[in-house]
Amino acid sequence: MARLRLIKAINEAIREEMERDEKVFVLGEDVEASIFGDLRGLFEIFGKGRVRNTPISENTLTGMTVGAAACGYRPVLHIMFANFLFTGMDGIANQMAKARLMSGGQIELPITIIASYGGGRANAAQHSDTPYSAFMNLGGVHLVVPSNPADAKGLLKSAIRCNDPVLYFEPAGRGGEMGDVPDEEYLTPIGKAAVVREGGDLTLISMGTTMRMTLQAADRLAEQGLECEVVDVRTLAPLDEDTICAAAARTGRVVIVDESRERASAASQIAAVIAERSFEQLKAPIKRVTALNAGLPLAPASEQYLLPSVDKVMAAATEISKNVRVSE
Amino acid sequence: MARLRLIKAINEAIREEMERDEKVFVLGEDVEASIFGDLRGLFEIFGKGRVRNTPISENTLTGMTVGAAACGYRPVLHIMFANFLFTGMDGIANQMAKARLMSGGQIELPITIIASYGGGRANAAQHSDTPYSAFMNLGGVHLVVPSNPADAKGLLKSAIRCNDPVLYFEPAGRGGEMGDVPDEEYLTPIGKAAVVREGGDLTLISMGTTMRMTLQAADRLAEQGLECEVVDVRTLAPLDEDTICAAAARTGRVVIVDESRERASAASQIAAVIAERSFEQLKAPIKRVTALNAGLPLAPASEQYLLPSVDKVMAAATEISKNVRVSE
Amino acid sequence: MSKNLSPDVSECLELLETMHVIRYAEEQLGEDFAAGKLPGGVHLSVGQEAVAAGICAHLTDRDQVSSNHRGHGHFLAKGGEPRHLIAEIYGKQEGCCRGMGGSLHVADYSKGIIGANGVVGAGIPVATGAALANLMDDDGSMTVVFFGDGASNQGVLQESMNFAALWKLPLLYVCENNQFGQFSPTATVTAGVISDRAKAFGIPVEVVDGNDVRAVWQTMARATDHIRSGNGPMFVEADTYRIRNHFEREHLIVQTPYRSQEEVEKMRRERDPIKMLQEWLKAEDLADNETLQAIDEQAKTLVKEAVAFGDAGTPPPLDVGLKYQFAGTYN
Amino acid sequence: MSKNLSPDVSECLELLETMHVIRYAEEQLGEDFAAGKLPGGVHLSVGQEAVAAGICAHLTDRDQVSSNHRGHGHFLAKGGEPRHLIAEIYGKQEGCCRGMGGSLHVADYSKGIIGANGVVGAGIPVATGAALANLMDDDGSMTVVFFGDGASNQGVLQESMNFAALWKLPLLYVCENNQFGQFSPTATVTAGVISDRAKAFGIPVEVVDGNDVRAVWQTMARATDHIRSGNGPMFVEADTYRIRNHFEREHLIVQTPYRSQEEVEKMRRERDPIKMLQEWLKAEDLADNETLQAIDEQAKTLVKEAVAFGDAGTPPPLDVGLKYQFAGTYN
Ligand SMILES: Cc1ncc(C[n+]2csc(CCOP(=O)(O)OP(=O)(O)O)c2C)c(N)n1
Ligand SMILES: Cc1ncc(C[n+]2csc(CCOP(=O)(O)OP(=O)(O)O)c2C)c(N)n1
Ligand SMILES: [Mg+2]
Ligand SMILES: [Mg+2]
Repeated sequence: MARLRLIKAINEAIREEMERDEKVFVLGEDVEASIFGDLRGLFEIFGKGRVRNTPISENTLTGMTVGAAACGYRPVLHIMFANFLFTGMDGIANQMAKARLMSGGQIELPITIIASYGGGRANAAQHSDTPYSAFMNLGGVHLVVPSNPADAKGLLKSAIRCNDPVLYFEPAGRGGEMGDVPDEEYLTPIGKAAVVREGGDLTLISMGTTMRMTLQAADRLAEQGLECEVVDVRTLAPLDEDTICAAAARTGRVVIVDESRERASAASQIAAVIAERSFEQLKAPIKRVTALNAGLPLAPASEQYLLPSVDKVMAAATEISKNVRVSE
Repeated sequence: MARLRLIKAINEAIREEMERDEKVFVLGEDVEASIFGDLRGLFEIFGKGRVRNTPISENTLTGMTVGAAACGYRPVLHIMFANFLFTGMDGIANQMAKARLMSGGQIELPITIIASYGGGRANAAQHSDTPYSAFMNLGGVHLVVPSNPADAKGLLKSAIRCNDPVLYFEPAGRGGEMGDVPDEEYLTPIGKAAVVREGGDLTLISMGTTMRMTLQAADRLAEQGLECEVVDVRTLAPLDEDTICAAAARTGRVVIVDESRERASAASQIAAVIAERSFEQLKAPIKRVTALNAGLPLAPASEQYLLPSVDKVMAAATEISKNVRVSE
Repeated sequence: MSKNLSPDVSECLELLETMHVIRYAEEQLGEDFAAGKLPGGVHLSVGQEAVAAGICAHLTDRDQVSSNHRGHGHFLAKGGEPRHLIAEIYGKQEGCCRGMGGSLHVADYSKGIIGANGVVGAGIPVATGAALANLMDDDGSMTVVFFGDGASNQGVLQESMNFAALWKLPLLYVCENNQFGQFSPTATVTAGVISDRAKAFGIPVEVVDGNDVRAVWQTMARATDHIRSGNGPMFVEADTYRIRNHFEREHLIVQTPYRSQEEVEKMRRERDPIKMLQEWLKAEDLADNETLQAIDEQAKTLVKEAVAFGDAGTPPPLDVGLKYQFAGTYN
Repeated sequence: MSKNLSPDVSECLELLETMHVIRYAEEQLGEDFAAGKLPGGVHLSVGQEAVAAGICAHLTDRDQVSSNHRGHGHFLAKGGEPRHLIAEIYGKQEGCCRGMGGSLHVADYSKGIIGANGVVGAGIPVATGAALANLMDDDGSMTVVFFGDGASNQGVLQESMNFAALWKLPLLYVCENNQFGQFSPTATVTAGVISDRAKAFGIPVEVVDGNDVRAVWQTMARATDHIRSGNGPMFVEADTYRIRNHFEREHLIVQTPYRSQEEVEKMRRERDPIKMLQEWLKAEDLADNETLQAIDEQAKTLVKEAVAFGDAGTPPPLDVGLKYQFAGTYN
């Protein structure tokens, strides 16, 4: 196993898939220079024809992927910041999420969109959204959210091979994080969550940027005698309800940690599924630790105040553990 | 009390607010002709200056409202079908939802966007979405969804007077529905749900287009001896958690009915809130009856298959009632 | 210039038949709508058939056409089967899109018909991507995007033209300027001359009488020549007129007329592209009444058969939405 | 033409001071960034000061300016307080936006500065709405929107120009063509001449040397005259050059240079708008070294005070995001 930075894992995934299938090509603004480093070197290897530097035109870019995919190509669109998905929203919500259905299944739409998301770095409100939740409701796009280099690579390779549109949410500012990445070829399946820690007292469920604080909280809770099972959701659409509900049922106490704003969030979705499918096993209210319902300010402490944190995860976990003890 | 069609109630709300405040103006594509009838006659009364027929340019339209509002006006943008909100998404998600926060509260943004939503009329996937759930997660816009003429009028008047952006979701194809509308001036508050039926066995929660089937289901369930409390949520953001949770707690059995697709839906949000705040009172799994996770086909029966229905509400209600009886 | 500058007689007769088929199919759909037979609505292109026919006459199945909400004519002219169109609009599983899309979304990808579109302007980015595929395929194929004067005000047009000009995409923009966007006369919502917008990008422009199918054909002969030779995009503004209502529900909605009945009648009388071609053929002694009658009958029969096919079709199974939404496969 | 065609000496000296203030403020911010002092990033407009200064010299607080990610210069030239700018970028509650927006979102609505914008092109629709407000106010006020060559490829430009031309909006488009959009040389991503795009809408165009502040001033004199007289929009393409990096983090990102260091040095040496004005004033004997020095010092002092103000500022309370998100009031 190699130790790789997350950004490098992404880079390898794209390179390998471009080598494997000549129909794969990359497009986007400044993909030559690669502002996040995830595309570094691809232009030099694959050239202008397969790494296409584009004008700043998100509406056309998202729609273009539909036309190119319907004609047999496998576009990988790098949109930079996830907020710019909104700038190109029609192509996503009204076109790629619906074109196959509306055609009665005539076409495949092997489209990957890479978007960097998340706050906590004083990028202000237009460069810090965690918008995947809004895209979960579109129905016609898959969403993956890796939290570590191995999944970052494996999920991206799956996304590129998937014959349906996949939005790939890259945790912003975490590109430098290191992790073990298998040397041999592998795919991380779309639609499968992973249990990344076992523990019988409490189930913590998270994804992407908030996995780190979730695992930190689990460590600290263990020191306090609370053993947490931790689930990395990895794919938000389709959602691996079986793994999630089984993990919830095993402990009966659930905290969901999600960097989205609270309302109609991934966390809310997961809570709703558990409240429906694992109700009998629940021993305490389902807690969600999310961003509060507002845009993110520049000022770092004010920004942090709105975001999930280890302390907030700890507080939520402690609260429902107490709660259970009292009633037992 | 007058009996008015829903479309006429909307029309009266706009007319009254335009008469009340000369800063209110209407803009949008074919607002002169008024494709849904909700704006009928306004052009004749208020003229070109205040009823502004525009080119087909949703991206600019949504962004324009921010500029006009920041300069003291109160734009009412009619976007026709709610799917076109996606076409003009940047102005909503990145601008109006954030401009006040980013300015440190310097400005008010009294913007109203009217959008007709919902399926069931063979309009195919691009004209039938129920997309309010995706907008709930934006954090910076209020969302109202009236289900009857009285609320249609009262909520729209509140929306126009509100100094924050409000998306007003008009139930598509229900314009002809009649209802009592008070003769005197009134406002329906933004952020307040309404308990529209009392009953101790089960709580049904819904909004907008699905209220009718929810009430029908309540009638039929009553015939079977199950008395339902019914809540019309009316505002999705901010969500009236107190009223919702109180209603949920009174019966301990909850079915949420929502025309959104299932994933990260309004229904999921409501379920999550109840699972957190009213957990101790719950007697059964929280059921959600929503659209399934796909676009809507043209073929009417196939379309209907994906949508909520009275039968689905009945089935969900019956299931959790059984469930409780068995375990009691 | 490798192409003939004018369609020969047999080409003219083919154009005529195409226009007839479109006309009969759409008039039928108009009747069907009035009779409450259609599940959804329809936007008919009656009066605009020459644009679809003249442009698509130069395309093969390897070329793509991206269309808009008024897309039946483009579908038929590009080789879509009338019976698949009618069955689709009837919401039957025998339709081109298995009853999933309906009028707003007719498509037959096997014939390069990559979809009508319900979002005004949205076919333009899709076409841009298809043209990029053509470019990468490097096989002389090309893409045509049809859109209206109203759609020209969507910013994606500018964005796309920039792409096409920069990358020399084999993409033809065809703006069907039918004088109205819904109920707004074009001049009230559209500044300047639409095709001038292309000039700023260095894209060659032709303005053509869109009701004169031979003129459209000729323009397209030049355009395909230009585009297939690797010279990049072209822009055609076809001046035409929508004879029927914006959509078949219009009479229920519009209270104050936005155009005069006289104007419509005059256009119907004097500028009907089918009549114009018939009269020219007769005036030039290239076809007699009998020939013209036979073509007319042939088209009528084809549409009748299509309607019978549609009528005999079956509604799709209930759960197909979930089935068609995703391919669910990996490469 | 009611305005003088050229700025007089005192106006020139004001322009000079404005440019100095922008330059000193931004150089300071560049140093601050390098020193790790800034919470977020900054895009500096060093080399482009003449555009902001020359344009905004003709505006009052009743006029609006809508800006982009490179907006410090526009903020300062339009009358925003240097100390409010610096405090904002330092993330302090004494900033113009109480530390909520930062560099990408500097705004002072009381002065008609309706916001920098982090979404490329998004200031254009906002400005269109502001210009509509100007039109409805009917008081001779106008709006200016600053955007880059890169932003010109966003479709909202075309959409907005159509609105502005149709409704005769008092709106000035100022495209600062600084030869690059991020790391892409303009010609590689932008077809044709940007300002030609306005011509298709019948919008009058001027192309100006954006480093010659007097030329910009003169152009703006004509533009305000045209616009304030109710003649509708104008489009100015200002040819300029970004001397510093795209943003201050660039050196950590870009591995293959997208422009030569010589080119940058040459521009710095020969086309610095501040030097150009200083030299002209001296050559014309309109100002001596002492005067110029005094203005320079004054600007430097102003910026120093602003920095001290920013340094002395306090971080906003933790929960202000929730507080500022909504007004929570009704009319
Ligand atoms: C994004 C979007 N906005 C608005 C509409 C509603 N709409 C449908 S057709 C139409 C007019 C289109 O005019 P034009 O492009 O000239 O085509 P025509 O109908 O004249 O063929 C409008 C506004 C839509 N379908 N999509
Ligand atoms: C919608 C959107 N897409 C991409 C970006 C990333 N981005 C920031 S600045 C920039 C280049 C803008 O170029 P230009 O308009 O010429 O302005 P300049 O930076 O040269 O002043 C890009 C692509 C963005 N902020 N917003
Ligand atoms: Mg038209
Ligand atoms: Mg630039």
